Amino acid sequence: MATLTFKDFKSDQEVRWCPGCGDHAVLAALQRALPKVSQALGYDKERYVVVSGIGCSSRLPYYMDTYGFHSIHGRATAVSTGIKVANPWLTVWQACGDGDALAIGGNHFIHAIRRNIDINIILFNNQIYGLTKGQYSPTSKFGAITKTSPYGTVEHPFNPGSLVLGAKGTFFARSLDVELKLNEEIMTAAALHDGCSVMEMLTNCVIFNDGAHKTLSDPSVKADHTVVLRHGEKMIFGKDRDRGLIYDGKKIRAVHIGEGGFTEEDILVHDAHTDNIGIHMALADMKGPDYPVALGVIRDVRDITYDDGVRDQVKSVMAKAKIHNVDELLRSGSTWEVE
Amino acid sequence: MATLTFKDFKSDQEVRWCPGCGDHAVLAALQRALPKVSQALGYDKERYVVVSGIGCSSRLPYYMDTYGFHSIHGRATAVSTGIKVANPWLTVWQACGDGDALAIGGNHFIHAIRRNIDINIILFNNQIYGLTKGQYSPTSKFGAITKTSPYGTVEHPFNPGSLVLGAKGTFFARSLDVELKLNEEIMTAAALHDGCSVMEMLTNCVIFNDGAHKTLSDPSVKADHTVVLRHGEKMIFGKDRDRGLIYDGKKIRAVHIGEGGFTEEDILVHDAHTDNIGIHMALADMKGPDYPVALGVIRDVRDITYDDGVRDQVKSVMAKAKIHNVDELLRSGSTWEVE
Amino acid sequence: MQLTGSLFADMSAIYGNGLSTFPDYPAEIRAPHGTVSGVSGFQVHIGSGKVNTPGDFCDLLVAMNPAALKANAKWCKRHAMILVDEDAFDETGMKKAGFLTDNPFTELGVEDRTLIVSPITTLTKESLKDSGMDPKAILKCKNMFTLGMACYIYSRPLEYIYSYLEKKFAKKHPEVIEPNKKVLFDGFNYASNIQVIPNTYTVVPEEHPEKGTYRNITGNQATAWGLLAASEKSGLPLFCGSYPITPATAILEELAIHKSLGAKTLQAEDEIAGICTAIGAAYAGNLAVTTTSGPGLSLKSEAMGLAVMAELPLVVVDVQRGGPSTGLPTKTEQSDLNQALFGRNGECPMAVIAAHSPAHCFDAAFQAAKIALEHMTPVMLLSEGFLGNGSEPWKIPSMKDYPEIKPPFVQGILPEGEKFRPFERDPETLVRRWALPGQRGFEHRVGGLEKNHAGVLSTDPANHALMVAERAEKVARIARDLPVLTMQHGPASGALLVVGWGGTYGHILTAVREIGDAVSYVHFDYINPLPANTEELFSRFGKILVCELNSGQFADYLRAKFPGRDIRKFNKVQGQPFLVGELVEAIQKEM
Amino acid sequence: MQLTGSLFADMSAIYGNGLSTFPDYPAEIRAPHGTVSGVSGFQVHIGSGKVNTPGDFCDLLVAMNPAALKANAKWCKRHAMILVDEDAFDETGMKKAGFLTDNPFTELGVEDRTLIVSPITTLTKESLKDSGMDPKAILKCKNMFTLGMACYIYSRPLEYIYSYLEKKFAKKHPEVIEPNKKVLFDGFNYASNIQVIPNTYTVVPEEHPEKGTYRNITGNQATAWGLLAASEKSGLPLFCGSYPITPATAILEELAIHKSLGAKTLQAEDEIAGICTAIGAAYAGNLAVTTTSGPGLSLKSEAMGLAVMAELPLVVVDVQRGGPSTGLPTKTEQSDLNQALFGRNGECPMAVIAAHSPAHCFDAAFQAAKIALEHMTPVMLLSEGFLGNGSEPWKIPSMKDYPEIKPPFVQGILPEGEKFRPFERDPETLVRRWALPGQRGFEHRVGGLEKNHAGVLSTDPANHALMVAERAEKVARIARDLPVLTMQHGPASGALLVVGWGGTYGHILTAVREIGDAVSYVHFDYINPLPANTEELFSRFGKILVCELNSGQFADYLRAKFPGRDIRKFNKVQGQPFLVGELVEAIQKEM
Ligand SMILES: Cc1ncc(C[n+]2csc(CCOP(=O)(O)OP(=O)(O)O)c2C)c(N)n1
Ligand SMILES: Cc1ncc(C[n+]2csc(CCOP(=O)(O)OP(=O)(O)O)c2C)c(N)n1
Ligand code: SF4
Ligand code: SF4
Ligand SMILES: [Mg+2]
Ligand SMILES: [Mg+2]
Repeated sequence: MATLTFKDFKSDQEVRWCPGCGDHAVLAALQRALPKVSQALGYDKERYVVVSGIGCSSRLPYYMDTYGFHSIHGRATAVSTGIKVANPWLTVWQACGDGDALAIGGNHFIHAIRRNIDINIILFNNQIYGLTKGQYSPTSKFGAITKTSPYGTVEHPFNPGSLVLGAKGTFFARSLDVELKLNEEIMTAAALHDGCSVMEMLTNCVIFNDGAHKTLSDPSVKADHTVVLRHGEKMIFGKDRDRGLIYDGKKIRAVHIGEGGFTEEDILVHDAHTDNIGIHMALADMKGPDYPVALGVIRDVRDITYDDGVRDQVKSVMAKAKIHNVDELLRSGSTWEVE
Repeated sequence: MATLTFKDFKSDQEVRWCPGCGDHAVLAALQRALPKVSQALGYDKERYVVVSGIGCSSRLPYYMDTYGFHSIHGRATAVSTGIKVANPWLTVWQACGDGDALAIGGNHFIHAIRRNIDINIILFNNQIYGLTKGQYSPTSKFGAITKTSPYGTVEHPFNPGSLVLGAKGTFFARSLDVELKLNEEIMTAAALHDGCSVMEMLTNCVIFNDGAHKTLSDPSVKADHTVVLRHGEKMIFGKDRDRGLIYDGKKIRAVHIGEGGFTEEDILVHDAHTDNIGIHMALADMKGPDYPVALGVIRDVRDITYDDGVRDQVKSVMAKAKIHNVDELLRSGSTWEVE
Repeated sequence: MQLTGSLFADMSAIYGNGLSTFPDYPAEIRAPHGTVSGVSGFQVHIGSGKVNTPGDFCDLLVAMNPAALKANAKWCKRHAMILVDEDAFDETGMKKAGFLTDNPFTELGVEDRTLIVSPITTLTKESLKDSGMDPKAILKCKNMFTLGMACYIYSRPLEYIYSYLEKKFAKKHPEVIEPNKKVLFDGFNYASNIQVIPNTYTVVPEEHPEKGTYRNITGNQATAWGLLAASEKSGLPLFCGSYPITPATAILEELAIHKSLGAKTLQAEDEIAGICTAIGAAYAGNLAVTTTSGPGLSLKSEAMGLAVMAELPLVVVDVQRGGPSTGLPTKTEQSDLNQALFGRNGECPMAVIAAHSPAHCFDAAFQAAKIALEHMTPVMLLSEGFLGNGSEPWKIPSMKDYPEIKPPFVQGILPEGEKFRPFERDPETLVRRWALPGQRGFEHRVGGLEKNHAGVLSTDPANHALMVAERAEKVARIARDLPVLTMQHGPASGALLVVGWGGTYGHILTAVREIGDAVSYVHFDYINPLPANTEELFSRFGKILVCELNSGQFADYLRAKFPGRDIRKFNKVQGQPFLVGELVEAIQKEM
Repeated sequence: MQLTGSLFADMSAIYGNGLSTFPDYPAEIRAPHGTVSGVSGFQVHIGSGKVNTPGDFCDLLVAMNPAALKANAKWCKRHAMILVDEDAFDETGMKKAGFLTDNPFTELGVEDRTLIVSPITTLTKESLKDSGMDPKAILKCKNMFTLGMACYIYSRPLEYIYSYLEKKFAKKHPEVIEPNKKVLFDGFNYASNIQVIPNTYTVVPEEHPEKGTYRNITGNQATAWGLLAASEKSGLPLFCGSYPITPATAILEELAIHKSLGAKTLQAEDEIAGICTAIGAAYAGNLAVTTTSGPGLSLKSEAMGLAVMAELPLVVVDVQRGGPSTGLPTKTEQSDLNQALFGRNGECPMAVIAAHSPAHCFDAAFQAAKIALEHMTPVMLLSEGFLGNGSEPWKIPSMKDYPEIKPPFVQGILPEGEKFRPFERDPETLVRRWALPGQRGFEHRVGGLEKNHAGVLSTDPANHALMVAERAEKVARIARDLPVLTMQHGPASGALLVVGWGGTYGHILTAVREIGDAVSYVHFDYINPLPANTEELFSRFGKILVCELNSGQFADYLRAKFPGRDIRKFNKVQGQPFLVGELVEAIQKEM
């Protein structure tokens, strides 16, 4: 196996996202993560298939020098599923927008998660429909003023993390476009996870929803508004790393270390591998002003994957079967002779 | 307003479910609950619209002497949404199967929940496709042997409760077909809830999945396998009402009262109205052998409803508007005269 | 009744009769017993030679209750026998079926048929009273008693059923074998004992011209098996992504059984996921299939467009049922043809082929897969509820007589620095080459946006025009690989040509044979493209009468293709197959 | 450019010119600046009288960079002027656009046109150097400078633009008003100062025959407004359930603004939810609408069948774009006609009507709603990207001149004990009556399964045949309410009749006028049912030539309807409107 570099994953197609669009950074992180993944797992480049739906973010396959499928709006997850079940040896990455995955594609999304099919889904969440020029999406904030909501939306957004967990997700991570290093880390973890990995990337659409994630990305305040979770590490955050998350009997709470009698001892240690879905749900659900938003790998648990299940069942049935080819099939059951 | 009785809700159509099908009992509970709801809320019969998709359970509208829409497979929730938004004065009830609501209709289901549209969804969960004669559904148990899974399924089922909560549901209740009284209670609570109410009814398909919920419905064991939750009451269960649920720091646990130092004092009191989604998630997720399955109204919280939001926005825009009719509209903006 | 009917059919087939069956059942799982709408029927037509239809009218009607009698009495021939269970004709039964008088036979105008009114329930109970079975189980044996009577009437030996019962119950319920045999035997004897049965039939098996091994097969089973055969012949694993829907579900169910042949089935969350997983599987190199019926086909419209655009091989099976919308799910129709041909946005040509009998579903499915894989295109296979659920005896073919399937895989490796051009075409067939993910150096992207031959996005007007034309021409050139039309009946030219397609084959054939050589008949298995000699063949006739189970969709399609031809229509949209009689009449009207 | 173009258009309209515009933009939001595929264009055609097309070839091409020049040079007339920003023609710019030589004009073969090569960027910077604006903002004013130049060339006073700028920026950015005025003025003056501009045009406004108040309107806006008008005239609130999709989104966006007229818009989770919420809203008594483009229409197929079966009023708007599949989202085409007519399972007739110009979308939408509500049927309104995005001046009508819309509501109350029969029909129109939930005593159920007149489920063959026939006939009888076809051009009989439908109207009209009276032309706004006199009108001509932007779908439809007529095709599938020139040529070939 040749050693791959990020250049190997760059296609010859011009990148057509707007200058300043957050998608550029996510693409870069992916092109940097895949060589590492390849190294770790012994994958050649031709084993990668990048699938997408329709949307700005779904243009990603053109920019990756891999096998790619730019399918139709909302259906990437179903296409990915078919590819993976048809040939589990392939490693499938998927790019999709918040509209693509959670509006029109919502059903395939939750079912792929439920089945725990081993694909890696990057959800570009810019909280807007980019490609169609600025309508609200299922993640747009309540009251968002957009082209189709000139007086503000009157509907609650999904929290993709909650939805993933509600659908029995085995892997969920969250990050921001600008967090290049964290994103590489998350993508690598997703690749190593056997099952359906969902990576929510909060991206900035400079044209139609500029600054949607500003409080989380602005270097001057982001440390107070986000907590980066890593398995086995304490949930500490804040510019001065003096804040943390504790469990106060029934709920998670954000506290200042050293205040109100809380010491570093009390701060929770992140367990991404626990079965306890209640705590992952609570972490995924956190938002300001009372809580920091959780970034990093929030949940990463093992379970049987669908593609393995299908493959193993075919194998085991084949091993026991009495019918080995179509001629035998045609002659099985009741037949009679005409002489 | 005339006082309505259950007979008023019975149509003249022959009920065509198989003898012994659990759907009969759910229908009966609904026909008993609606007169009470009508009494409580002052609804006349003509305000009810019963909507369904396709499936055995979706035949329900024919058996109700109300306005009814037997739509297409999976789309009941979207049709209900349209009805409620078009005329919020109507009260919309919806019947759908586990396949109808969670397979083909999964997307509309989670979006209606997210939007918190004020409709009442009865989810008939027999963990099988009845009408098409016995294929597995998204709630069939892992390994279920059905017509399309002769060697057992290899996919995890949804827990409808978790999915509802993951989609930001404001009302979720669970019960069994045979629990007539509890079902009336739940349906009444759902009617009183302003927002999207999901009632999961575990029903028995005598033909294709007989006994799927036996451990929960069999009078000899059900008290040990289920806990009926009621807001403000302790979570006690068991044939001798000697078991209960406690919080052991991070998780819910089922204990015997009087054993291991646990007294009735320690038993949790159910709070259906708390915002804390973590605990509702944990309760909805409970299953044997370690836990009883939770029945009753698990979550019932208030939030803005979509239909109110739409109506109020239209009203407020109208109040402020400068354009009051189409003639004015046509003449708004830049125009010029030809003389 | 369904089981009893198919047992009788199987037995007749083994005995050497030609036969055709047609189960007709209500939409409810257990429709309310005893009501007319709840009647479940099973039609068996046997004959000495090949039988092409399940028959219009019957010689023997078995009605287990008044509702069954009411629903079916009109199908009895003048000299038919009607066999009923007297015990079921009590007050409740008569009322449920909506009879207004006491005498159902007079009320229905069939009092002059040969009526055999036997207390079948009582007799069955009597027969089994010492069997130790519980009363409910005993009641279920009524049908077996009746089958025994039918065996007597048609002079059928009971041995086949005996051995069937032994095989079926040997493992799980050996205790019921003897009682069932007994009740069957008692029914047979009872029929021979009572003097009311005037005549017994003997349908003597013809000397079959074709020797070989035979079996009964339903259309859905044959479809599944034909696809498995194509999987074997192409060396590509079968992938079927589907969502259950009547009357197509049995194909998915049948494939799910045959994991031993490497078939993977994915029961998707909906029809869109069904086809999209199949498209993914096609991209990854499997023989990809999705199966459905009308409403499901509607949902697949958009994704079929994707398959057309990505030029991937895919078989879409539509087992048509009564429409529109949910329509009449358990009834048969040919009304999805327009949708198959035109139901997609944009200029979106797909190959369309149709099966003409239950057993022919095997070859049609094989052909569909072969065309898809060799021409890199989605192919629609139209079946019908009538075919899918119906059955006929089939001489089992040998796989060595079937052709290999050779997809246009890329060969070798690309020269250094050269890029794979995924939409470059074979100059003869206009087919693109197929590179599977996992092959080094052939990385490329496909998708739903218009592209040029290099696979690069393009909105260039000339490129679009070219690609639209090439996609259409690629499908048109499939005709070069297809058999030409041959006459099914009658002279090669003349005043009137009858045209059919799909599952009406048997009925039309029977009808034109009845009429004789004054009329000719040709049947289309290939709808798009049409066989190469269609125009020439049409030109040899004065008038063309297209008979189909819709409002004239194929006729309109032909009119558009062959303007100037005198193309007429005979249509039926009742959720039911043609009757031979009505066809004869319609054809004669045009003569 | 889009803004500059529409400003110029508005100004010309107010000045009294006839005009037609056509924005043509790439699929990317901010396509890579400077590349040929990233060019965004805006075509404006002005004339003294009514202008019917945005024009094939141009008199003035404004190219702000080399790529824009490369993409559009071929559209320049022999004596055209080409205005370019010299500053953009540096090495980088030339390379990005893929020029191989130094001289773009020679390379493109347009060196003989009138070339105006001005350092627009530099001049703009210069003009605004004291404005206090930041450099980025200054650069954006380039277009305004160019507009100033264009105003000089076409002898346009600047006042209109001044007042536009004042209105637009008064509240939010009053500080930019003056700089913009300045740069516009400087551009105008610069053009008048340089001696290279040989001639200025004056397109004198014609004496408009029709007095009145005019406005510019795009097709999508007109569609939205036509629906609002129907809402007002029927007294039913408008409900629009849609999912965004290019080029239809603007209709949803426009309706969302007009909540003040009681319009409710629901941006659904997908197209299926869009139509299904609309069907629910229709059942509840709103004027229900769903808007989409090709791929979205595919997804709505199944639910359209439900609306047909439930016989509910519904308007489905399809703003067609280039297909198949995702195709060419920002380009125009007429290739969804087949899908509109046939893209549903079963026998599933829907009324189909088509708009023929941007302003006509208003009347077409109004008509669509009126037919839906009065005939209790879903109606498909076909628009096109070319119409939806294009604009034209429109004499503003008065709502009092529009007819009332009267849905067939049930009247009064039912006699005690009587049940409402939802599918009983008016004997004349075959339309069923409409009872809205909330009305006491009219409780009934609708749905997708076949029912009888009483609304009770039925699989009875005769009932199904009857209902299929009645649903078809109900739609056919809409023709009784429709205007008959009238000649757009030419004698009422003759050798050649040109036929068009939809957005090709302006181009075909211009072409036949160019040819003269030797050819006749008729245009179809109503596709299903066809106007009552279609057959008779066709019979007066020897040949019929159908011109359309697809592979011949309307022609095939007509061939099926009128067998024996000599119906020919002229087609273009390039994602672009016809050129008048190519139409003239094609028509003359048939003469
Ligand atoms: C069936 C269908 N419906 C609608 C569209 C139009 N469409 C394309 S992308 C898109 C949404 C884009 O938003 P998102 O998925 O969030 O991606 P982003 O552009 O923001 O990255 C829509 C509505 C389409 N192409 N196909
Ligand atoms: C578009 C479409 N796809 C598939 C079907 C076939 N179908 C009807 S009901 C059903 C599932 C029934 O299961 P469920 O929703 O659980 O209802 P149940 O019968 O168990 O009450 C299916 C697959 C259909 N009618 N329409
Ligand atoms: S429109 Fe928004 S999401 Fe799309 S490319 Fe531009 S910045 Fe990115
Ligand atoms: S098949 Fe099952 S779900 Fe359907 S009616 Fe019968 S018992 Fe009920
Ligand atoms: Mg987005
Ligand atoms: Mg079910």
